[in-house]
Amino acid sequence: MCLAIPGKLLEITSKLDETFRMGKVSFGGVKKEVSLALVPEAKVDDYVMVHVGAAISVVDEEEAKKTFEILSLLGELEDLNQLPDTTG
Amino acid sequence: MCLAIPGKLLEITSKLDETFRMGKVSFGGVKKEVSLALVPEAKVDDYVMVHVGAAISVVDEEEAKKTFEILSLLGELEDLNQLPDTTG
Amino acid sequence: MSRNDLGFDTINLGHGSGGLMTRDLLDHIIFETFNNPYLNQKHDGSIITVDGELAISTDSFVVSPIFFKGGNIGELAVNGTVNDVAMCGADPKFLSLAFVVEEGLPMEDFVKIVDSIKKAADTAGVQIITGDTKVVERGKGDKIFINTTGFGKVHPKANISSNKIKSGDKIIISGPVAQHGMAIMSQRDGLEFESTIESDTTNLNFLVKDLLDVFGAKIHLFRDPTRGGVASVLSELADDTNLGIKLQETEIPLDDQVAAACEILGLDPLFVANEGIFITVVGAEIADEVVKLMKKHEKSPRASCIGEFTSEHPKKVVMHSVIGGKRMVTPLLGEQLPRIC
Amino acid sequence: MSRNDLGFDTINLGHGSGGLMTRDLLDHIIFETFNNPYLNQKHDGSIITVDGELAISTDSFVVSPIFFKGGNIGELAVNGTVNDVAMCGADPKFLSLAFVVEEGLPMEDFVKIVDSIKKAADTAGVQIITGDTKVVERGKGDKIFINTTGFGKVHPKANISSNKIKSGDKIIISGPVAQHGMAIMSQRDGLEFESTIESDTTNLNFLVKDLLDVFGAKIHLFRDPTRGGVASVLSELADDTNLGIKLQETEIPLDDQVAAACEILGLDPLFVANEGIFITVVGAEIADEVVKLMKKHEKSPRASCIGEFTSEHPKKVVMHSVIGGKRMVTPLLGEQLPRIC
Amino acid sequence: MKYLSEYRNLEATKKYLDLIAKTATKTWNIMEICGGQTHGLVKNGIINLLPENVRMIHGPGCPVCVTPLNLIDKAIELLENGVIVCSFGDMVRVPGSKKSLLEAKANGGDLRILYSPLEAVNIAKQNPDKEVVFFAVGFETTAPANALSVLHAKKENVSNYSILVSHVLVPPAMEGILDDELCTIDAFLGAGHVCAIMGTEEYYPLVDKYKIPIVITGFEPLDLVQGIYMAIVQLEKGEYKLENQYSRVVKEEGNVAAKKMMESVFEIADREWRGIGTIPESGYRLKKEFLAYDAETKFGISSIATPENSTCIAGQILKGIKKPHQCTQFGKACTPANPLGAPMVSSEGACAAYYHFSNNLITS
Amino acid sequence: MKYLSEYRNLEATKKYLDLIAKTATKTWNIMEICGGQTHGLVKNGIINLLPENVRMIHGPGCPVCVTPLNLIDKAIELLENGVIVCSFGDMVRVPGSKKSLLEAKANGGDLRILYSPLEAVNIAKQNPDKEVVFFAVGFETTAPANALSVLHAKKENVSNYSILVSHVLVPPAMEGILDDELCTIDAFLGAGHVCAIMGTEEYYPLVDKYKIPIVITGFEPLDLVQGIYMAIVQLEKGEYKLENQYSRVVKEEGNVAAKKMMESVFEIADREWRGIGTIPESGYRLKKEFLAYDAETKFGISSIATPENSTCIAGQILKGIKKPHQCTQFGKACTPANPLGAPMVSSEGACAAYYHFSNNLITS
Ligand code: SF4
Ligand code: SF4
Ligand SMILES: [Mg+2]
Ligand SMILES: [Mg+2]
Ligand SMILES: [Mg+2]
Ligand SMILES: [Mg+2]
Ligand SMILES: [Mg+2]
Ligand SMILES: [Mg+2]
Ligand SMILES: [Mg+2]
Ligand SMILES: [Mg+2]
Ligand SMILES: [Mg+2]
Ligand SMILES: [Mg+2]
Repeated sequence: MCLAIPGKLLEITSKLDETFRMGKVSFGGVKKEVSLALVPEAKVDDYVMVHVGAAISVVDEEEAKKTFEILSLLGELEDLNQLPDTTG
Repeated sequence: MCLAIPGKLLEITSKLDETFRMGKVSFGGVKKEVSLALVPEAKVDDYVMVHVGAAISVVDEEEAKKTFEILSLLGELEDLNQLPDTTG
Repeated sequence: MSRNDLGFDTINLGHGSGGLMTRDLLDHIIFETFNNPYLNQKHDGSIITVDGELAISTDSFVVSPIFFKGGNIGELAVNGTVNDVAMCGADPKFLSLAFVVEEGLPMEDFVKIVDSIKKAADTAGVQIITGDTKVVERGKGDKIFINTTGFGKVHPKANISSNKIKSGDKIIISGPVAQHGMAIMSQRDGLEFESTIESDTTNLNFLVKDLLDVFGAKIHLFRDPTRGGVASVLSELADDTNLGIKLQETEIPLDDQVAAACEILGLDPLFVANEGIFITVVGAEIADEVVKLMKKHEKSPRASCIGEFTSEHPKKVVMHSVIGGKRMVTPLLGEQLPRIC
Repeated sequence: MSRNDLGFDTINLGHGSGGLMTRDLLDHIIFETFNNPYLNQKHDGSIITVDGELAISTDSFVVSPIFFKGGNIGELAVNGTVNDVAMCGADPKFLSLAFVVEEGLPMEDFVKIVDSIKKAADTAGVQIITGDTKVVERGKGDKIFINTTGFGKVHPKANISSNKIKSGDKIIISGPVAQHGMAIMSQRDGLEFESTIESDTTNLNFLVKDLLDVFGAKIHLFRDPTRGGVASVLSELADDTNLGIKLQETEIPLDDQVAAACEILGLDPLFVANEGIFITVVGAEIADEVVKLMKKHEKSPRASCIGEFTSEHPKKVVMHSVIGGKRMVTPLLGEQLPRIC
Repeated sequence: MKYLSEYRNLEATKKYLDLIAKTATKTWNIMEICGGQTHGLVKNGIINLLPENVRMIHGPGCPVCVTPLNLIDKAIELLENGVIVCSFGDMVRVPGSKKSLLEAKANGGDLRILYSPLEAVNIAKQNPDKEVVFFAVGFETTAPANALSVLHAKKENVSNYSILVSHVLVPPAMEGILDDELCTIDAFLGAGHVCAIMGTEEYYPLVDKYKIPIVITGFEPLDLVQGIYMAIVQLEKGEYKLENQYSRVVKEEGNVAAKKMMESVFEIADREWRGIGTIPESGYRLKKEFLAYDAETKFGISSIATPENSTCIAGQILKGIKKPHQCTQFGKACTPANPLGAPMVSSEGACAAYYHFSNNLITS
Repeated sequence: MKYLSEYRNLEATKKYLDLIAKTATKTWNIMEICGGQTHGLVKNGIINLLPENVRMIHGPGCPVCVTPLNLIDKAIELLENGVIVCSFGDMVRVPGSKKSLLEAKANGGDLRILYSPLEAVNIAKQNPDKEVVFFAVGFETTAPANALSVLHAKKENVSNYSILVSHVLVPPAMEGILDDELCTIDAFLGAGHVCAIMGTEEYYPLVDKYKIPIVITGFEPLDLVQGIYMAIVQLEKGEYKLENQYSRVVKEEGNVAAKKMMESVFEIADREWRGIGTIPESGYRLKKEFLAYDAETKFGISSIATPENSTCIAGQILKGIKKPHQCTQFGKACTPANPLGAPMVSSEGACAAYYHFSNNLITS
């Protein structure tokens, strides 16, 4: 449940200590300051899922392709090869 | 100095003790609650001079006539005998 | 759903959102009350058919308290603009109506105000033809503000302009001054007093029409001395005409209780706001007849000629006092504040 | 005394008193800025000459913040009413202008807003002909509220009415949705975000005139989806016409950043307020031409036919989604609130 | 937007819908747990693109819907006593027993609608002479951010900040639903963002105990149809496994840092679910060490009790036993403008989602 | 209204004016002490009804005018620090060194304009979490009511109430004026309402020391012309006596109860008069026992100092040495809308009274 949206981590904006990091995340150009306290592994250029002002997960690029790979495997994606959007 | 207006004391509205009396005063029909703390002698039907919410003096009816009496004495008031207004 | 049963005791932000709650409020309160073919278009605006000169006037009403002795902000908003249109020598027929409501206004109060608007509009013979309702957050408004903009055809005989005023013209006032302002003041925190003073808010358009019917272009000006009072309006006129004004203090109608309340608070009644009276400037030759007609009219039994224009002291308003002295009358400076010390 | 040197850094109650301070403010800021023969009458109202059908619309503007990305409350107040008059199929020419100012507003901000009003009015070809300025106590307003009431002659070829809408009529939108609302939202306490989103506030009257010149009565309706957004306006139309509406989600123009901001806050762009766009309903036979003309016009390069009226599901708006599904579009209920959980 | 737009692709979605239609031979009832998934299904019109025999049942995963009435009354009580109450937007329109937070605001309460609980701590810092309470609703997804706000306040010595906790947990609710004898659910779409925090671990016991397929699923149309397809493949094969459709976001171990933070602040407790009743060990409360940040303790309001509307069948809706349009009040006495029960409030609530988006109504 | 309207009688006033004209054979400069009298003279146009050789000089008796600039700055300082400042209406427009109370209010200060100091105590009771300060200006007339407010607060244990005291006394000011070598004043109209409190006693020493007639006078036109007449009769006879024109209100002993109350709260102190400077023993301050009610002590603001505008000749105006129109700033840089000095602020201030009412300007 709960709305979480993927955005690209542009920069680490403050780092009080290892826990309380903040970062600027771009959602298709719209930028918000979010807490990185829950994603210590997140680094600049990662895509993070943001929920109520906190990043809760780093998006795994490899895994992201699987939805489309399954269709390919099933022979359903012949006309969709260029699908995954990389425009950010 | 300081604006003070004569009004008729209609009733004593509260009397916490001998000092902190309040009364309702009518100024030509406009009524205000005023402190009577400074005029312990004031009684209902008296005219009091009210300044910033407190009666500061009881108007002396006899003395009030003197302004006109002087004119009479000086022979200046022949046509003014009915002057003093008693309409309240 | 009835007009008093929208499911909410108070107005909240949703009623101004432009969505379903707004529509409910409009359908069940506004449209139901004012029900007329113009408003029923329910469009972004209304269309009226006109031919000739149209007078237009706008005012926002921000009075506090919204319910006061002798009226409420709703009827004030109708009468104020009806009168401003009338002051142009016109016959007000249409009003636009725009609310800015502070969330938390009891629905009951809103309905009461809407009903007053309807009644005042009917009395003045005007129709509400288009409107708007906005809701602002608590603490960002003051219960309710109302803007009305009024329209009416200029009376065919009217020729109203301060340019027409000349030395010798008489100044007539339609009724006692300072009533509305002192009615409001009587309920003002820290200054309140008991009295029978009531706001004189009323529509003056029929009286204006009657005067124009009879006297036409010999009436040079109408002006309602609302905010700033009689003093401010006359100062402006002296300034604009480059003429002087002589006033006779004894001729200025003033209710006894209003006078007394002004004494208590140290206010000059000439600076106090009015609602239900106007000043008219007329050629000297018709002044007596104008006063006579007005005294017979229900809206102006205490009409009085209070002074005249003069070339003697251009741009100055001079009051001839009760005891025969003279003083300058200046416009109100800032807000009218009680003088106590 | 120059317009920036009235001796006060901020507006205070005296500026609304109706006295000298009010007159100073009007003379040195309002009259000096808008300087035109109507306003210069300095009377309670203005007189215009009209012949025929006149469209009238009123709106109060209460936007916060008063200066926002892409505009301010002043130009909004002009464009909003200019557009509402245009939506009636009319050519807006005159505006009344009424301020309710909260004391403490920096004089500089007031002047800035007045200047924006002037600029927006000039751009739209309208004149400010009468006005009003009230000042309310601190905490009884929100910096400044502006009411404008607009007037204009109905276009000779216009025949705008929801009665004319029939099944098959096409719905065309003049530009991308939700820009204004999201520009405001981006500055809202607790919800703010960084973006290049700007309010799209602009005057649409010349575009409307061009459309009427070419297509006349084949244009059945104009409506600007301001508060309540596209969803509310279309729901009302479905309700009023007793027809259904089919919408194509893929055809609804939407800026990428606006879309992203809506995703973050969980808002539906169809519910978000717009300012600089309108919806027009036209006969199917001219829809392509209308879109073509609009795409060439500077105000509507992203015009798009987003749907049509249908007899299939009366009173219901049905969205055909990106992935080929269908859903009902209902009007906004109360205030548009971010959905997070 | 990357990772959003490609999952809204018409062609790919259609392929999965075709696969579903080809694969599903029997009638299958699939419950999506999460209100966000419900929203995605109805907003995109997916429900009516599914074959007749594949039926989606809306689960209890809308925090707005399951937050008990008494907590709303408590928040209103605080608001009316001068406390600055901060809340997510969707909570503020929910009617309490007498009024909603939005109506209490209209009457003068200082209510702030926020995007993030962290913002509430800032408001507390800026208003040192006021008490500030964050209305901390939500499932496992939201709990870490709310925990973070408490840790933040503690770190910065913000003593006028507290939270009104109404955190609930998904697995106990799923168990409750499955334990109901009227339960007809064949498979679950697991709640993607809950699992982003909690990982997959807790779901294996459920799969095993109830022999039911669970597919952890995302929120975009393509996620949803893929998740449904994966569930149907299992069902048709007679399998019951935990699968992870949303692997780009959900890792097996979940978010270790978030869990640690959450567990340092909260402990498991019994919780009342609106429309369902109290479920043992189904939520969080603040640990003893953090009771200074517990609004109920701080303001002594834990005793406020409020009965639910008796005609509302929200409990059966939330358990998937009935559909909203089977409620006699639906669309009549109960509408989004005047909701009788919680599922009519949020657009993710099952009743409101049906009311707003369903084309069941289009032809009615 | 009884005791008002009869003293506004045209015929009687004319008689006294005739008597004055007949009686005055030389040029006499008469100072009315009180701003209320100034107001009455100009409002009724009396000044220009007097013969050429009877000249009224406006005294320092306008509390708004003599309250030093630094006290206004202090009141503004309080307002800007969240204190509820209560004041009479006429004080709020007086410009301090940077702004007026009214402008400070426009910037967010909680300023209340009251009719009575007693109301301020009620405001303090209603706002227990705020500090409430009454700006206690005025002469002997107003001091008892202000004292009463303090006694009231004490009796009712209202600890968040205090007063910013700026009380000045008339006799020391009269002495100051008479001591100035440029002084041309031949007689005084004594301030009626001050004497209603203080009685006549304090004026005998002045009469004797300076051999100057003093006629305690009221405020209505008839009072004023009678007072002037009485002064002229003395002057023409070469007498100097204390007379009481206003005997309907002023008793010889004054108001004993008021004096007692005032003396229990206040004690005599040196005071700065705006435009004049510090006059020894010319005002009141709170007694030690009441320092808890002293705003300057309570808020530590006694050190705020503010210089006056150097081009303003208010001192000479207040002493009657110059008339307002003899000031180079009058009506030019200095107007009621933009006053440079205090006498231009209140309509009772000598400069403002001239600006507003005088028909000196009518023909200019
Ligand atoms: S429709 Fe309303 S009453 Fe019925 S279950 Fe849903 S919320 Fe409850
Ligand atoms: S006119 Fe102004 S500057 Fe001159 S003395 Fe009077 S107050 Fe001072
Ligand atoms: Mg007007
Ligand atoms: Mg009435
Ligand atoms: Mg008006
Ligand atoms: Mg509108
Ligand atoms: Mg007017
Ligand atoms: Mg409009
Ligand atoms: Mg712009
Ligand atoms: Mg509009
Ligand atoms: Mg006006
Ligand atoms: Mg519109």
